[in-house]
Amino acid sequence: MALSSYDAFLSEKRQVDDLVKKGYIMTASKGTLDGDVVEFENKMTSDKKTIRLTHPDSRKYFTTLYIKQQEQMTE
Amino acid sequence: MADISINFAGIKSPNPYWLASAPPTNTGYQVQRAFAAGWGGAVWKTLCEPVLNVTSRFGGYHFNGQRVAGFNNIELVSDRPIEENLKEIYETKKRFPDRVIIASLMVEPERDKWHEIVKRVQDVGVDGFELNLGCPHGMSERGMGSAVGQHPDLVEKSTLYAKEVAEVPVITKLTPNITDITATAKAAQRGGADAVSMINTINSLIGVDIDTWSPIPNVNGKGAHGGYCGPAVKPIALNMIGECARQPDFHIPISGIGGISTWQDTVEFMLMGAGGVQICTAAMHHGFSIIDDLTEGLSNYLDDKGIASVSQLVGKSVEKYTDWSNLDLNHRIVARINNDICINCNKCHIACEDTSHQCIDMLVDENGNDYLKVREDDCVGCNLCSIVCPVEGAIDMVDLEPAEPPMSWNDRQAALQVMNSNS
Amino acid sequence: MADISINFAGIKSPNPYWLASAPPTNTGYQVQRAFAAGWGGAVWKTLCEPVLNVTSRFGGYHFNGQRVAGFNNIELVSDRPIEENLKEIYETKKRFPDRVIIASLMVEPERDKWHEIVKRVQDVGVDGFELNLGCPHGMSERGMGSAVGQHPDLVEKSTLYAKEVAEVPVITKLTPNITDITATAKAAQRGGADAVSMINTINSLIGVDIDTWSPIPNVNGKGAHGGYCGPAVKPIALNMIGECARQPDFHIPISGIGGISTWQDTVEFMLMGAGGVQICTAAMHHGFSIIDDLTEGLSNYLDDKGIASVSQLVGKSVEKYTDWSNLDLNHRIVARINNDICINCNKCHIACEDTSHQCIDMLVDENGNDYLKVREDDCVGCNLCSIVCPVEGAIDMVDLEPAEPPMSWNDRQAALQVMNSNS
Amino acid sequence: AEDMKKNFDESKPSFNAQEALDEANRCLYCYDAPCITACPTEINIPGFIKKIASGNLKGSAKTIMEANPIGASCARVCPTEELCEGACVLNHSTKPIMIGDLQRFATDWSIKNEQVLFKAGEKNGKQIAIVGSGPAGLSAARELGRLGYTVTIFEAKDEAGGLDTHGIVPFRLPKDISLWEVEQVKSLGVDIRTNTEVGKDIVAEDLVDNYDAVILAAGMGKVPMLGIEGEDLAGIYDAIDLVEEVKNGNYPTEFAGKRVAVIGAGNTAIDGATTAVRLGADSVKILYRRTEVEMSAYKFEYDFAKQDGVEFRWLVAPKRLIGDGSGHVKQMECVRMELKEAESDGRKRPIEIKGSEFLMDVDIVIKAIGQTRHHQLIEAFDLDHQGGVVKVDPVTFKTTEPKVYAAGDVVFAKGIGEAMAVSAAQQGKETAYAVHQQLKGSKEKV
Amino acid sequence: AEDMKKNFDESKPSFNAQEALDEANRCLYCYDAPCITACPTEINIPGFIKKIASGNLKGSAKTIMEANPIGASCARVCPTEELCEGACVLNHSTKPIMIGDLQRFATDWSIKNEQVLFKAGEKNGKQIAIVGSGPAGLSAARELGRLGYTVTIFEAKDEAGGLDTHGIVPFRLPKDISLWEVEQVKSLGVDIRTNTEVGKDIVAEDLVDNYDAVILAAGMGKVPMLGIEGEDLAGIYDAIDLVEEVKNGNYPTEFAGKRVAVIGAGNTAIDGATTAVRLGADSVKILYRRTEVEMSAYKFEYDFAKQDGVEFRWLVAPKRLIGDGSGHVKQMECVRMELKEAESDGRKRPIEIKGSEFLMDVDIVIKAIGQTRHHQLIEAFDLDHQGGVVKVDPVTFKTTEPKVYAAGDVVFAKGIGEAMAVSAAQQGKETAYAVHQQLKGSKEKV
Ligand SMILES: Cc1cc2nc3c(=O)[nH]c(=O)nc-3n(C[C@H](O)[C@H](O)[C@H](O)COP(=O)(O)OP(=O)(O)OC[C@H]3O[C@@H](n4cnc5c(N)ncnc54)[C@H](O)[C@@H]3O)c2cc1C
Ligand SMILES: Cc1cc2nc3c(=O)[nH]c(=O)nc-3n(C[C@H](O)[C@H](O)[C@H](O)COP(=O)(O)OP(=O)(O)OC[C@H]3O[C@@H](n4cnc5c(N)ncnc54)[C@H](O)[C@@H]3O)c2cc1C
Ligand SMILES: Cc1cc2nc3c(=O)[nH]c(=O)nc-3n(C[C@H](O)[C@H](O)[C@H](O)COP(=O)(O)O)c2cc1C
Ligand SMILES: Cc1cc2nc3c(=O)[nH]c(=O)nc-3n(C[C@H](O)[C@H](O)[C@H](O)COP(=O)(O)O)c2cc1C
Ligand code: SF4
Ligand code: SF4
Ligand code: SF4
Ligand code: SF4
Ligand code: SF4
Ligand code: SF4
Ligand code: SF4
Ligand code: SF4
Repeated sequence: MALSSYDAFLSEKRQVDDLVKKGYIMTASKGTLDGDVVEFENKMTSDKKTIRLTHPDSRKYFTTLYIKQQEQMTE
Repeated sequence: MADISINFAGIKSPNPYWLASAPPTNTGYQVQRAFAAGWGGAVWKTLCEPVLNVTSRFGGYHFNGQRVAGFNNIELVSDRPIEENLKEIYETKKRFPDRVIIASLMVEPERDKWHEIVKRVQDVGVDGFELNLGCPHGMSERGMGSAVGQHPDLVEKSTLYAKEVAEVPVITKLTPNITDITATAKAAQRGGADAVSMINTINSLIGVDIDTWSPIPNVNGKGAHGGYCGPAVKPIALNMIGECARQPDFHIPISGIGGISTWQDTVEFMLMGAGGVQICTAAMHHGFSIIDDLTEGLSNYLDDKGIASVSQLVGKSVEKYTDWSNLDLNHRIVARINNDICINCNKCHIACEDTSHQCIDMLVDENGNDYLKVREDDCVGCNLCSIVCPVEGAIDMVDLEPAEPPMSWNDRQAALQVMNSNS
Repeated sequence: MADISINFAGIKSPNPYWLASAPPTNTGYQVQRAFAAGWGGAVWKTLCEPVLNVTSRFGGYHFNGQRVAGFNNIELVSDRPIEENLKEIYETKKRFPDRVIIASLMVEPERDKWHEIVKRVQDVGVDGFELNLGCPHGMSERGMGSAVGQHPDLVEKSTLYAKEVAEVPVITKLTPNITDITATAKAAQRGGADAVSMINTINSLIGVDIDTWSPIPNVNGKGAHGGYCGPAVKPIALNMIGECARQPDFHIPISGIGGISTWQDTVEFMLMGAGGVQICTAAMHHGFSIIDDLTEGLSNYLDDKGIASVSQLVGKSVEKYTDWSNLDLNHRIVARINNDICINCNKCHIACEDTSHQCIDMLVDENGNDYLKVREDDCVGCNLCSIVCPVEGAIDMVDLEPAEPPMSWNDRQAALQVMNSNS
Repeated sequence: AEDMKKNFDESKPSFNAQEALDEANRCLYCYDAPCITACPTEINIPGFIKKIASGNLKGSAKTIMEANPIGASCARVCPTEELCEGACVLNHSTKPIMIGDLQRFATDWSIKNEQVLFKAGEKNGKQIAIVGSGPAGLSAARELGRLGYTVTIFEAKDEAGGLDTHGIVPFRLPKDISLWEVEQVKSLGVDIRTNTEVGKDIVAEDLVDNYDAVILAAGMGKVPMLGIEGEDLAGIYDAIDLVEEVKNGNYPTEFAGKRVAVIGAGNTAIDGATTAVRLGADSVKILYRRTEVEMSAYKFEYDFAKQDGVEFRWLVAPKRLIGDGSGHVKQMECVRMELKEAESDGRKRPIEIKGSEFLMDVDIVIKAIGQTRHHQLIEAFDLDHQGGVVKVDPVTFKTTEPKVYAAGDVVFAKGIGEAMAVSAAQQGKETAYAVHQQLKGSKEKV
Repeated sequence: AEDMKKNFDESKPSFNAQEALDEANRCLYCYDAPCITACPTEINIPGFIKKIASGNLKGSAKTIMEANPIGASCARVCPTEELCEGACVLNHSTKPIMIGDLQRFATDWSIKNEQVLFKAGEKNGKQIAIVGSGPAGLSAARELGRLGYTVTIFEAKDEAGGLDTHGIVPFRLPKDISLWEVEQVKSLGVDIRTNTEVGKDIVAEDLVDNYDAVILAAGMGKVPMLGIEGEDLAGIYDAIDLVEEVKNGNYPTEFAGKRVAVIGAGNTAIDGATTAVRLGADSVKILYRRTEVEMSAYKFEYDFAKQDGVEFRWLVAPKRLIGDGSGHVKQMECVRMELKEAESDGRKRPIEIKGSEFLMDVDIVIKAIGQTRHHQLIEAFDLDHQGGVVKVDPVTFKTTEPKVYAAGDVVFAKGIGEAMAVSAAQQGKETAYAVHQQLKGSKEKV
């Protein structure tokens, strides 16, 4: 039986959630042959982090999250 | 009882069923038999400078013992002189004044040729014209049929020429053997067509005889590509109709053709934008009597749904037909197996295991009975298991409560653009 | 026992059966299962910048109770990062060195993009490349897939870019959603392709749910056109292959794809010019184990015919495939009913009466038994009766002794021209 | 008793949706289909089957019921091997379409979905009386109702439907099926006066005087007497009465563990014998004075009985019934027969073999040697008849009395196989058309 | 006699091409199909059916015969309802695939087209002796032949095939089918020495001494004695002998018009009874001391016998056979039985009801109460056994003697239903693999 790919998604999602919880926001992303490379920046600390998201669901997830953040900001 | 009559581009028909221009409408004898059986209309076998046909013309495509899933032909347009045809059209119309007769026409894309034939035919009193710009074989070598239909400019011109003299509605019949059918549909509209009809037949070769190594059908051992029609082409036709119907700048009615063999097909075509339908292969397979269930089934369906008139179906699903990039990426469905109904053939398991996402487990319960279960977290909702499942109702594809708000590819691209332009 | 191995454009495969690039070749796990079952090769699910897919992806087209006569999908190419795929390709090739792995690739038609991906992939050791220029939905919006494949110049360019760096054979996969596939086939040849493969899927909409009025499949109620494949598309694919194979200026091998589900289909495709075949839907329907009958049936067929190697089939019927205007107008066949075998269903009668040439009479013999008889003088040899006849052998289509020497439309035109120029 | 009731549940399972679809898809949809011709009511069989395949079940049921007002019952009781299915062209290539089962599937759908399939025609003011609400009477009434006639049926029993309701064993034809058909006819405004025996509760003359036409559709009567000694002993049953009992849910307890002999070898004998098996009899023998070849039960009935363990004794006739001390049958004297040259009806004549008498131990005897005729009723209408078989014009079903028609078993002559519900229904329809032909004409004259 | 021969023609018609195709197209081609698991030889059923559908008939037959060296016989004699067809998933939605009929279609094709399906393996120099050429012996030989062994079968009868050739009624399994299977095995170079009874024509020890392994596949023996008075009267038949007679084309004439009683209610009893019917008996009764529930005949056999008109008498046992003046049986004294608490094998014990004796007139009695065991032969090989059932390791089929294996009916223990050809075949195969496992190892050691 092939690996359960859901776990892979969860771990990538956790990375994104962790960063967001710590106050990072997404600043850029780039599609590559190996997935989406997403840049985060902590506006407080100016710390930058780059992660690569490979699972399709996490690649959906980060943009959904970004859209939600945008909407919150415009509210 | 629901009203199943239609008014298609101004042409009134007691029901939405017309025989397509093809062998069933070759003669007055046949069309009159069809009308007696209950068909609403007939598009006469294409009139043209009469052609010559080969013998051995058709090929059938059978699927797992069920005959005529598809059908192909290397027949051309009418091989009978126009005069005879006109006489019979006249007689038929006289005998069945409430039924629709459309004359299908084909000539080279030249103004006087179109003028001549249109004028001559409308004198006998037809309810409309259909311009055959789609015949995929034999005629194209002569600069007609699809040799015209594959060029938007020629489609536009031909339509225009016909319209210049036609006093009854003109329907331009489109060929599916084209990269983008909306281009020719719009060309027809530009040419002034009152409607379009689609699809004509698709280039095909039904098979090769594995003993003689000759194409099927063959003439003295040799074959040529023919036109494919019948149930197998329905999904192709349905898409072309939907694509045209959903063009914001396309407004004329569509006569739906291609693989229709049941009242259910009819409902689907009309929902996807057809104002009426035409049928050829189903009638050739079983004869004209199929009209009985076609009309009654449609009528019972409308009654069941409480819909007063069949016209109310037209185009109702068009707004649901869109570009892939507008579909919601966050929508989630998963497969769920009803173990009560499941007969444990394990087809879903092996389909998912070999060819999808390996998430249907074959398990044994505490009583030692086999059962199957979908690991929903890993299920991508592809539908494969439910398609291969032989038992109605054994697998449901279930909408999950959306975890996230809808986001289409277009939404996502827009958001990413914002994100990247901010940086 | 016959040799069923092939050498396709320099790629050696133990049998002519490759899995087409599609869900069955999505992962190493799957391809290894397929190889263990006996498949000769696999074209890996198209590698690309990984995409996102929607859930609810496939639709099945069932015909009279027989499932999956046709199949459609709104899935895109691989949604898995290339790195993972390459790792699995490497492992799979290591485990099954005698089997073929072809990497299917898709990028925008730009030189560096092609160079980057080709180089990166060939490092893991693949036997060849297939350029996916045909995916009919989702990718075209992004300037890939059929947005490339429908333009001969882009097909040529993409092929060229890939060839510039490829050290293994390059197969250009063509889309059938095009007016004339020979144009793109030749473009691929010009670009240096070692072979072409055809067909990819055909634009389609499998159906509309007549209760919810949503397209099938749908994502949150909305649908988009998908790609049609499975048995129903076989006649379309077979024609496209035949048309390309018979082009005098087209010389590279063709990998046949589209609706193949039996060894008999395989024989037909190879006779019509395919050097090997690819299969997707049949495997998705029944799993990888179908390879057993595919190979054994082919081998028994060759033994039966006394043919030593499957390669000897390739293209044997191509010379019999021609233009309609070369067919012999003087050839005559007629239907003949074997009353011993006939079960008197009268389907041939009604088909001929309603929709052909009214020449099958229903008669009663001296003992009061019903029988049917063709009036051969009136029979045009259309084949319809034999196609609708439910009983094998009840109707023979019989060649008549030709009354006149062969004359094709072209012969006739030439003769007429002489006649008229003489006057 | 609950258990006993189960024994009498319909024995053949109905098609499920998948089976129906599979079978419907097998049909070739023949043109001028021989199955249609073989059906006495000429149901458009390919038509109704195609509608099952297309999912138009209402249309399917309507196609059936239009041609055959008792189509739901017929789906269960027709000897289909001899009729529609026997004529199916697929007999010559694979196996015939299970037309009866498909017919049952479509009509069951319409029963379950409470569909009313037909509407009464606009009233034309004419009054018709029908005697008997069996297949013939109901069918005539249905057609006349649709044509605008005001129809009154007089029915002696307390429930309508004739033998479909009372006479055919419930494990082949449950009562509610027949009663649904009665309801369909009633929904056209037909007035069915049950518990009204013509000749007793109302005189024949009144009908002839007060109605524009009278249709006699009274069927046949009980099982006749055997005419042998001891026939009045306890333990002797009339097969038709016995079936009527069990159809009404009354299950005689005295069969359990007993040896039962059934006299006769037609439909009724089979029904009687298989009922006895279901009532718990230990052994059931059918005694027939001719052989397997001459018996009028159908092959499917014969097979069914054999599967039930019913035993057959050929060339045996009862001569005498012998009672025990308390007046209950305990033995039957039988005699062996041999077949001699053919009778007028073409069947060989059974002759006693002198001296071959023997005794058979029996606890119960079921008589099933045919049905009597309604001589009295027929004579009350003053109709010519031949041994109780009313004489009619074969096309118009007119009797020798001007306003009186007759259809169904009341005109069924012996020696031509078994009477069938489907034929009675067809005759009922044809009689209705004949009446209409006559009265429509008369109206024009007015 | 020609007419009589016709009576013994195969009773079930074979599928024609259309039927086979239709049925093959109905198969779902299940994954991990339960039908496969239910077949003792684990034929790849969806595999062979798919090959019928695709027109690869040779491949289909090969798939069958590969798993089951007597696949053509099994297609006819397997109790499919209990095995493959009983497990078909379509039992839960429509009706099971007729696997046996399809198997017959494919194997018949290969018989007709004179296909040789398998090739002998390269000779490995080892010699194997097999005693008995029935399903078990043939199957073992076929597999060993393919593995490269030199195989000699010793067969007491003059034709090989065991009960498939001699013991199963010709109207279910014609002899030539079994003989074709024998030919298939011979074509691998297997030497079958017919008319050679081990223990008589050749001694057991010789085999053990001269071969690398010996497989005992001698089946069971005749029907045992009833052990009651009068058993030596004329008119008493051993069912197995009777069947062997008719399989050889000899049709005893004395059955015509007679009353026949068959003792027992297993396979053999049914075969004996239906043979008697075909020989023209007037009435055939099967007498069994238990009831319908306990009888070991399969449902399809029971149904088949009932359709043939065979009558069943439950809870009856024979006590004495009574002759007429000339030494021919004319009556049988029977006694009624009742069932008491279960025996060790789980079946209820039948007990005589004192004083319930009664006489039954009979002209012929067929004994069919099981089969005796080859005690002598088994002891000649010095094997442990339990009442004639050779003790073997359930996996390796090794007996208690080092080089001797046993398979088939010779190891079949009572009380577990009926012995089946298909199980014997499977055991034969497994024994071959076990022998190979053993000898291949020994070679490595050398
Ligand atoms: C036991 C049995 C089994 C049968 N099985 C089958 C079968 O399997 N298949 C099949 O096709 N046919 C079968 N038949 C035959 C079939 O039932 C008859 O042919 C059919 O019912 C005849 O219809 P009918 O309308 O003529 O008469 P009936 O059904 O007999 O109806 C006559 C009606 O008239 C009423 N009536 C009689 N006298 C009067 C009166 N004086 N006043 C008012 N009402 C009166 C009766 O109460 C009855 O309701 C069977 C018959 C019997 C007896
Ligand atoms: C009447 C009857 C009907 C049956 N019907 C069915 C059925 O419908 N379906 C089913 O699956 N099974 C049926 N069976 C059972 C089936 O036939 C057996 O299970 C099967 O044949 C056993 O195979 P075998 O190879 O073990 O033995 P057998 O088939 O009995 O073969 C043993 C062989 O060994 C030979 N032999 C015996 N002793 C010696 C010796 N000393 N030297 C040399 N050769 C010897 C015999 O002559 C015989 O040829 C039936 C059996 C009987 C008796
Ligand atoms: C034998 C044959 C001949 C046909 N000839 C014509 C024709 O003369 N003119 C035309 O417009 N279409 C022609 N058609 C196409 C049909 O009108 C129709 O478009 C096509 O068959 C698809 O419908 P179907 O799937 O219901 O058959 C022909 C089709 C067939 C099968
Ligand atoms: C679900 C699905 C996904 C597919 N994805 C791809 C793909 O990624 N790349 C590609 O070249 N073809 C793709 N195809 C097309 C197949 O490779 C093949 O060309 C087509 O299915 C026709 O073959 P068939 O009739 O045997 O299925 C896909 C087909 C299906 C059904
Ligand atoms: S929907 Fe697709 S992924 Fe989900 S269980 Fe079914 S086959 Fe597997
Ligand atoms: S495919 Fe359907 S019936 Fe078969 S195991 Fe899966 S859920 Fe059950
Ligand atoms: S071949 Fe065509 S024209 Fe000739 S009999 Fe058949 S259907 Fe009629
Ligand atoms: S279609 Fe075939 S079987 Fe039917 S009547 Fe014609 S020849 Fe006979
Ligand atoms: S009514 Fe009877 S004979 Fe007629 S189709 Fe129905 S079952 Fe057949
Ligand atoms: S004869 Fe058979 S196949 Fe033909 S229409 Fe009637 S039921 Fe269908
Ligand atoms: S050998 Fe017997 S059990 Fe096995 S598949 Fe064949 S018929 Fe069924
Ligand atoms: S279980 Fe039935 S349907 Fe499934 S493979 Fe076996 S025979 Fe075919």
